Amino acid sequence: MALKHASPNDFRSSVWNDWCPGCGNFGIVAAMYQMLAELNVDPEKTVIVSGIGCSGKTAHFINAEGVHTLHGRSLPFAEGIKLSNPELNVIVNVGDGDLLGIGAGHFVAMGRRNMDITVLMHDNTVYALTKGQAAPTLKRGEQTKSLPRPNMQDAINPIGLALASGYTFIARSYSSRIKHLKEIIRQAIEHRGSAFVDVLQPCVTFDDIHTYDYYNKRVYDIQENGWDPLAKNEQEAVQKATQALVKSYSMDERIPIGVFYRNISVPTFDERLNERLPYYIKNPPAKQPIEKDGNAIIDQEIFENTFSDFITEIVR
Amino acid sequence: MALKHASPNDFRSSVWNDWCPGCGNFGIVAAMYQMLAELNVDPEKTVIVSGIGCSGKTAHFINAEGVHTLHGRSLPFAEGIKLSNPELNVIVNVGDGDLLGIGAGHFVAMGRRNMDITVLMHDNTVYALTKGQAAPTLKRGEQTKSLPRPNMQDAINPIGLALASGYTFIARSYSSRIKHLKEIIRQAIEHRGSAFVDVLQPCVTFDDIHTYDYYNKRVYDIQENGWDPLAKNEQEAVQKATQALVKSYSMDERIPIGVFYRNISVPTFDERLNERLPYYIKNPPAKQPIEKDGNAIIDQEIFENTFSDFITEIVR
Amino acid sequence: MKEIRYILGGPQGGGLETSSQVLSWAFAREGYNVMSDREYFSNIKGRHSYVHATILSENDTPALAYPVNVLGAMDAETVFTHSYDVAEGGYMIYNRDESQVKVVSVASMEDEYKEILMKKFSESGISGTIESVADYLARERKINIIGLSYRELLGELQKSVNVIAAQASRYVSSILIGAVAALTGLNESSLDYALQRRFKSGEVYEHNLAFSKIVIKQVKGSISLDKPIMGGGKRLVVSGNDAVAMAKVVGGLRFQSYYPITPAADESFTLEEYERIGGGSDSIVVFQAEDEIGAIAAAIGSSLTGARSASATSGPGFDLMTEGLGWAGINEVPVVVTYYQRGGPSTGQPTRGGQSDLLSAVFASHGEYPRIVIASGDHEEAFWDTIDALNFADMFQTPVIHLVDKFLANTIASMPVPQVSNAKIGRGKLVATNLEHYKRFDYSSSISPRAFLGNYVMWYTGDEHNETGHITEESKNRVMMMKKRMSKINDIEAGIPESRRYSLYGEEKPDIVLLGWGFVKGSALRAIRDLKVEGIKASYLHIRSFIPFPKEIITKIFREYGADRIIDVEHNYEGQTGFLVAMNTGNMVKRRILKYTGRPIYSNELAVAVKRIISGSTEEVLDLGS
Amino acid sequence: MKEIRYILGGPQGGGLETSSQVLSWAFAREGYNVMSDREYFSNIKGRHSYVHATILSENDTPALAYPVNVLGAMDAETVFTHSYDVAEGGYMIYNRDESQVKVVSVASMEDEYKEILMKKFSESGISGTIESVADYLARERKINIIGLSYRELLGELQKSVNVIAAQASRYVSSILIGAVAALTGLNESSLDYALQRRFKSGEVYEHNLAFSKIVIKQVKGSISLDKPIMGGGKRLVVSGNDAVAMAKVVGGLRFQSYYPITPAADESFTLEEYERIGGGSDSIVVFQAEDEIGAIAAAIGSSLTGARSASATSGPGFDLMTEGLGWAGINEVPVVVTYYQRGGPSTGQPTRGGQSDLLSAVFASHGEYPRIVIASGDHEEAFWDTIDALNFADMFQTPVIHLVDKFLANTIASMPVPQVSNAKIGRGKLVATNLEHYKRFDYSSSISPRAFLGNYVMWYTGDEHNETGHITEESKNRVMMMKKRMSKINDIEAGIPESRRYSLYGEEKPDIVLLGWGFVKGSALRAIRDLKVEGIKASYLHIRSFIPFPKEIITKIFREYGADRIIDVEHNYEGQTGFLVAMNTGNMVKRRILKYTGRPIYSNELAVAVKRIISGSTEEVLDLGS
Ligand SMILES: Cc1ncc(C[n+]2csc(CCOP(=O)(O)OP(=O)(O)O)c2C)c(N)n1
Ligand SMILES: Cc1ncc(C[n+]2csc(CCOP(=O)(O)OP(=O)(O)O)c2C)c(N)n1
Ligand code: SF4
Ligand code: SF4
Ligand SMILES: [Mg+2]
Ligand SMILES: [Mg+2]
Repeated sequence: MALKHASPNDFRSSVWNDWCPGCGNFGIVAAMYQMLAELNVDPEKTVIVSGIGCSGKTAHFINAEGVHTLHGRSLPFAEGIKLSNPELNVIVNVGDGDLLGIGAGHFVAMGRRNMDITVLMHDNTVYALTKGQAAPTLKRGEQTKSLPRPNMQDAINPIGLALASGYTFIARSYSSRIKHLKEIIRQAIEHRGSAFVDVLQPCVTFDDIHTYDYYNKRVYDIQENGWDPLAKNEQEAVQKATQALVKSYSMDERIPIGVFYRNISVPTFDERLNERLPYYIKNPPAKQPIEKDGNAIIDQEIFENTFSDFITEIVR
Repeated sequence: MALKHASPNDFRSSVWNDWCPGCGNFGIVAAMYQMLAELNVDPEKTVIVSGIGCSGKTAHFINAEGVHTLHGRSLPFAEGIKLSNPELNVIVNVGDGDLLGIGAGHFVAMGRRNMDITVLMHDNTVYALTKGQAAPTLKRGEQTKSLPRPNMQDAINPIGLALASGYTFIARSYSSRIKHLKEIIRQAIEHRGSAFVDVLQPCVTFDDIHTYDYYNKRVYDIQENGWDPLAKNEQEAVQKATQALVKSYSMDERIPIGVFYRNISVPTFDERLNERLPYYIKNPPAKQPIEKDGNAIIDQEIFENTFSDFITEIVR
Repeated sequence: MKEIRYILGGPQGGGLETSSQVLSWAFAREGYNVMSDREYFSNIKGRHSYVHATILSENDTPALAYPVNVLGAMDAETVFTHSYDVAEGGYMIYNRDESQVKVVSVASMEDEYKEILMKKFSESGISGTIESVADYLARERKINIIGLSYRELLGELQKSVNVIAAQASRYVSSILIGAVAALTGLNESSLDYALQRRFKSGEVYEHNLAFSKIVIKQVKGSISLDKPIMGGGKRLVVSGNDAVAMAKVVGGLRFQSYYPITPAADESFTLEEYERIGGGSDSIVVFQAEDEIGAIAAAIGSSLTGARSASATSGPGFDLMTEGLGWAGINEVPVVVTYYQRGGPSTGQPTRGGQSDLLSAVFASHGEYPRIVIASGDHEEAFWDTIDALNFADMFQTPVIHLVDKFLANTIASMPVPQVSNAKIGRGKLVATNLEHYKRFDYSSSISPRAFLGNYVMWYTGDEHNETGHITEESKNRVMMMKKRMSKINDIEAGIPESRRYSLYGEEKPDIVLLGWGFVKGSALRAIRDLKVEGIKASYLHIRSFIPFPKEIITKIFREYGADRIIDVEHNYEGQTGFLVAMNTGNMVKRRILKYTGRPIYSNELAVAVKRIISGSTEEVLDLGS
Repeated sequence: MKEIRYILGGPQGGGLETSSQVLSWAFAREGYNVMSDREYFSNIKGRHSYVHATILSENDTPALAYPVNVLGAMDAETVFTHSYDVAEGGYMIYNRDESQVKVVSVASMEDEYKEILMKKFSESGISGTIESVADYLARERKINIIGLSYRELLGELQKSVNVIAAQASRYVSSILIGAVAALTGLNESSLDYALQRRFKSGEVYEHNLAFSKIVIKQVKGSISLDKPIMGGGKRLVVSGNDAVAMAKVVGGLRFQSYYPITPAADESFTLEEYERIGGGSDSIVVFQAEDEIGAIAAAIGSSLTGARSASATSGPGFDLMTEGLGWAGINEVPVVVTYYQRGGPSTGQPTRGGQSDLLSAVFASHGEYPRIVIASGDHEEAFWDTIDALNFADMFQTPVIHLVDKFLANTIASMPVPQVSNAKIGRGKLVATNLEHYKRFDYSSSISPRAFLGNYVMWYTGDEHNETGHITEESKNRVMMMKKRMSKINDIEAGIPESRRYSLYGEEKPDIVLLGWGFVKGSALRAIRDLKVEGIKASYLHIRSFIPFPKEIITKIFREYGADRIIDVEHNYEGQTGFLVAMNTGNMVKRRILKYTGRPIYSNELAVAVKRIISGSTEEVLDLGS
């Protein structure tokens, strides 16, 4: 049940946080504590799903359901949870290597479904927990601290990829603008559909390029600049998407944060399912009784009616 | 060695082609036979890599090196081949389910590398060889022949995804416009960098929506309409990419084919490697002798010099 | 005759499957036991495919065997391919319009097979045309050749029901229905019933009915098939895929994820068709994932919410699931994977059968975690094993792998209608409500009380963890948690009795014991009966569970009979069961009968091989069937 | 003393690894044999990590054991954690500024361990401050306590070399270098050498040197370590990761693909560092793939072009490679996977060691194909096994899995400089040039002559295929191709002699035989020597290859000594080797010593456990070490 007047501290778990001092992840989890408290969510109805990486530990630091999955697989785990119990509020905290490296296939697939799940990507340009290799968000030619040579692969544009994949809420924030981040997280959670937030997160141990300084100098809020990301129909969607894409490319000198794109014209996956299975949202898989006194709830009559196409009566 | 005055028939293998009569794949392989002959390529220096699906059989129907890989994995196989022997001309024939479903992660990754590989996607909107399930190219709500219900997932926009992933040559063609397709394949092969061609390919057995009729009525050539896809620098790249994206969205009433995007300002992966390993292109892994009379080519002196950082002389 | 067997062949995609279904229905309705195997290439249209069926008048499971009594050929390739498959006195129906077609000119036939056939033909003095084959069969093998002009038959159909030629040609496969019906004297009403069942009412049904009558008139000859023993009641006629799907519905499955793969995918389609359970407000979510990695992850995620969850796949997909299975193992998540084995390794023989995935299933994923691996031998077992699998998963809170195979999946068989009151559902140890502090991995017993996401705050992680599910690397906790988790192996040993792990058939004091599992069952049972007639006393030990393993019985038979009288019979190269026998009991299997062509073991070749083994051979490799 | 052991501990990321390297170098230069294990959490900064080293004056492989002679603590957590690890008469160096810190207040310590410690402390009458621990150790266990004020030491450093406070604090870990040097009387020149080696010349080197002198002056006490036996010559000082990387360079590797994973990734980084071979025009392409599926696929693709190709990974990554391995198997592609085992299942204990992936490696991927699985027990074996792996892959044209583990990977050891003239390179059967028609899968022998992409037109497919590599589903071809391919198992049996598959150490007529593999080796060798002193005659059978398996020797020892005198020693829960022993020889292992805490088996606990087994226990589970 929801805590009355929850405070951010209520969402702090008892686990000692072993991120490096100064790590950008602290800002992310702080924003989450605050937002969960403000939204006054039920800890039992909120599932934090995470992948493997420094970011993956987030699930343990939050006092809500926590599912710390496999490297690259947080999204399909989250989807399974959401599909069988759509009542749950599912939030994914995931590393950039995890989501856009090994997990890129799942990232693309979830966009196609518009599942009502919030994905917060901890964008630190490195594979931090394995000691600083280049993540797919690191630009070609950049050489962060533990790389023996400059990075050889081009960076993914996460906003661009999310647009191409069909996410209906796409935003960027920055771990040390906690208020901004918190608001973005709120919007992402409140948005019905697949929401993706690229959270710039300095890794103070392995990334000596994208430091707090680096970001502090560069980030600016596109909403403050007047960008309205909302698309209410298919036509607007194309128009907003392409403009959002143009915005997302400018990453060198000034880095835009804020909501890039929000499309409310696409049905969510549970709505799609509910069309097919009319009781789905009210009576999802997790809530259906499947036995009565140890017996199957399907009795002989239901069985034979249901599968009548397979049954024949012997007639001589 | 290259055949003198090769004819398309020289590239036809002796294997009986067991695609369904009328299948769009026939047009694709015909265009390939023609183009390989026109380019007069060496069959031994040309590697056809394919995935698993009806499309995957292509490798066996062509008289050149053929590597019929695993479902979803044609790209990393192709990349391994290209990396160790960059002299080889590597062409990937791959299904839409294979490339953008199970293989989407690899698709995204290769774009980031701009490896000099040509990817021809057989876009038939279905998982054909497993009997017609929805592929990631099938639109939501469409119900092709063997679907019990309308498709629940949104289609990927392949052009958009290729743009977001960093492909530097992006085109679409249509299997029954063999001349157009052939020219697009030529350009894709001749392009230095990752080239992606979305080939519309009617599956006459499982797709009763996207028929020849359907496409014949809708396709039009964007080059004929004056679209210049060429980007010569980074700025042009953003501009061309966003315009190409706008074009790629119009798929319902009229379907654009042609070259959407070509960016010649991004170094290929072999160029990037060659910067780091100055003899790489001339002397790639596949061409280096590794033994002399059964001994390692590294002798004691080279060994001790190379690894001097690990060696100590005992001093008492 | 107590049973008849037939082969119907034609190009893939040419309607053969439908014809075979119709015949199966018709015979089942008469009270026969039916078993109809489907063999086909990894191809959508044009390659040779065939059904191989046994119709049994007795109340027993029919076995697949050669030779057959009837060969019905849609095309020339079928005639060539199966020339040597018909029994003396049997029948061959073919298209006499193709009499002059030559084997060399059949483009769709694989070169390897063409060579073999041409060699055989030349040895038999067959010139290579259809006519020459027919002549040879009539002359040398006393086979009744029924050459019909398919063109003329279709012409008649056109006239009688007023369809255009292009449409009429779609009915070629229906000729085989008529032919088999005519030869076996199938009741007209049963045929009518079966056609209706397949096509409902409407044009296609009517055309087929009309056509079968046309054909029946043309087919001279008859095979005296005994009247069936079963006198009434209801029967289920299902493929293995369907049997499993039905059982999942009964067993309370509420979430199935899958990625298309032959021969597993049909199960998910059937589930999709019946997703609205009994038409009420309950339903199963059938989820097409982006790959098998996503499929297993989604099934596990779903299971955490309390919904019974499963996936179905085959070798390549299963490989991709191994990492996910390990996560389910360490997190004690009930999840079922129905594993449809096909010919391996790698893509292998995607539409052929095999049993070569046993060891990879038993040892899947790095590290150690408890798991259950059971296997089904026929449709009825598959039905009940599916329900068991779901129950075991919940009871022991661990992954269950249910091994079936392509043979079973694609074979249509008749079986009793399951008494669903026998279907018990046990959800295992669930947490009592209203706990103050819930610990998912409570040490108090090896199986901790389970709660579902949505009810209590809890944590899961693939890392080693403490009772609450948080990561800890501390040594003592590691030992305790490993012991708690791994000691479920003991619970499984205790909870699934030895008697549930095998079935023993045949002679009480046998000279020979066949050891087998899965689809070997049907042929083994038939072979031991046939061997008995020849004075050889054999029994068949059918393994139904690999984890837990039937250690006691196997130890006993090795002790009682000695390794020399035990023959491992499997559809693989290495005799994988032997490895598990050694591992579990220390006994080394010494004699083997193996088949790995992707075709099922036929009872006749099995019986012959057993005799060879009795005469001293240690290993027999079977290769019957095209 | 012939050997000393020390533990140096501190927060992860605090410079401990560097200090340990410096000491290893210094001792190695003096001619000591060094073995230095590193234990750390899956964490970047702040969790407790420590090195555990043995310095041996004799010319033998040092083993890891408890108790230690010196405990050097950077922080309070180290003192608490290792309070019970020091031998009587040993030394503990700690920061006396932290005397009043209490165990309860150490936030980074896991709750599980804190509880255990607090219980122990209260039993020992320790109040829980650092001071109380020090007092107890001095009083009850005769340990020499050296409390230094790290603040003052750093202050002195600041004064002497003129660094600011923030910088000076980075040198805390260097205090431990000075302390160990002082106690062991390490030559100043060796220390200087080692510091230079690590830091080159420059400020950090100078500061360290200056600091060590400051510390040495303050540390009173000494341990009399014997002079080393080795008098001169060159030594290699390497981690297991580095030894494998070097061997890959020597062995002709030209392509390595990887995806970052602990503890495999360091091997790839070393390769990257040495990618330009000997600085000439040859080079290795080290490719960071998008995942392990891509890594194995790329390595296979590369191998098809003729480049020797490998990948390196750990459990989770290996799971993802299984499907690719099957493709390599059916296509007879030489490819090597160096498999760094860590604690499983699932993510498990990512930075801890284990040997629980044996069975999943041996049976990886569905279906059947030949493979080779070898395992290394120490750095020297790892070096030569790597070269063997590359050769075996080429010789038998099949995947080779080379099992190592986290213990080996992260342990720094001294070893002889390899004589690379002993490194033979065999590329196996290659095709003669200028063939008219090349058939990749020529039936003429089980190992068909191999050509590379780029030279002849050929086809590969994961489907079953004919000699030219085209798909065929024909039965006879299937049997022939399976037989050709699988009979490489016989070639492997013949080509890798029994003697290559194991090493046997210790007594000729033992009372007890230990059976082990991998990192068990060092402790087993030491334990059998220690047991000898106590009058127990033991030998150690070290398995170096699982496929092919050392059947003969194992059959022999079971016959000669009987199962009751054979003890399986492994870093896993089930005693997985026992399964393979049964499978290969029919013998059942009855006694086991197992450890699965993620920490290595120490020779002292092993010896004790052996004695317990001799006294009748059947299974001992070890748990020494934090
Ligand atoms: C299948 C698999 N491959 C590799 C790993 C090793 N691994 C652990 S964390 C990590 C990188 C994490 O990087 P990222 O996702 O960016 O998260 P961060 O640590 O930066 O938050 C990797 C590769 C793994 N756990 N599983
Ligand atoms: C890992 C794995 N999963 C599933 C399959 C089964 N499979 C074979 S073909 C195919 C679909 C092919 O669809 P697509 O890639 O679109 O190719 P098409 O047949 O349409 O040309 C699938 C899913 C497989 N071979 N491997
Ligand atoms: S390594 Fe980087 S991302 Fe990880 S905890 Fe430290 S600062 Fe944060
Ligand atoms: S199923 Fe479709 S894609 Fe496959 S061969 Fe037939 S028409 Fe072509
Ligand atoms: Mg990261
Ligand atoms: Mg397709």
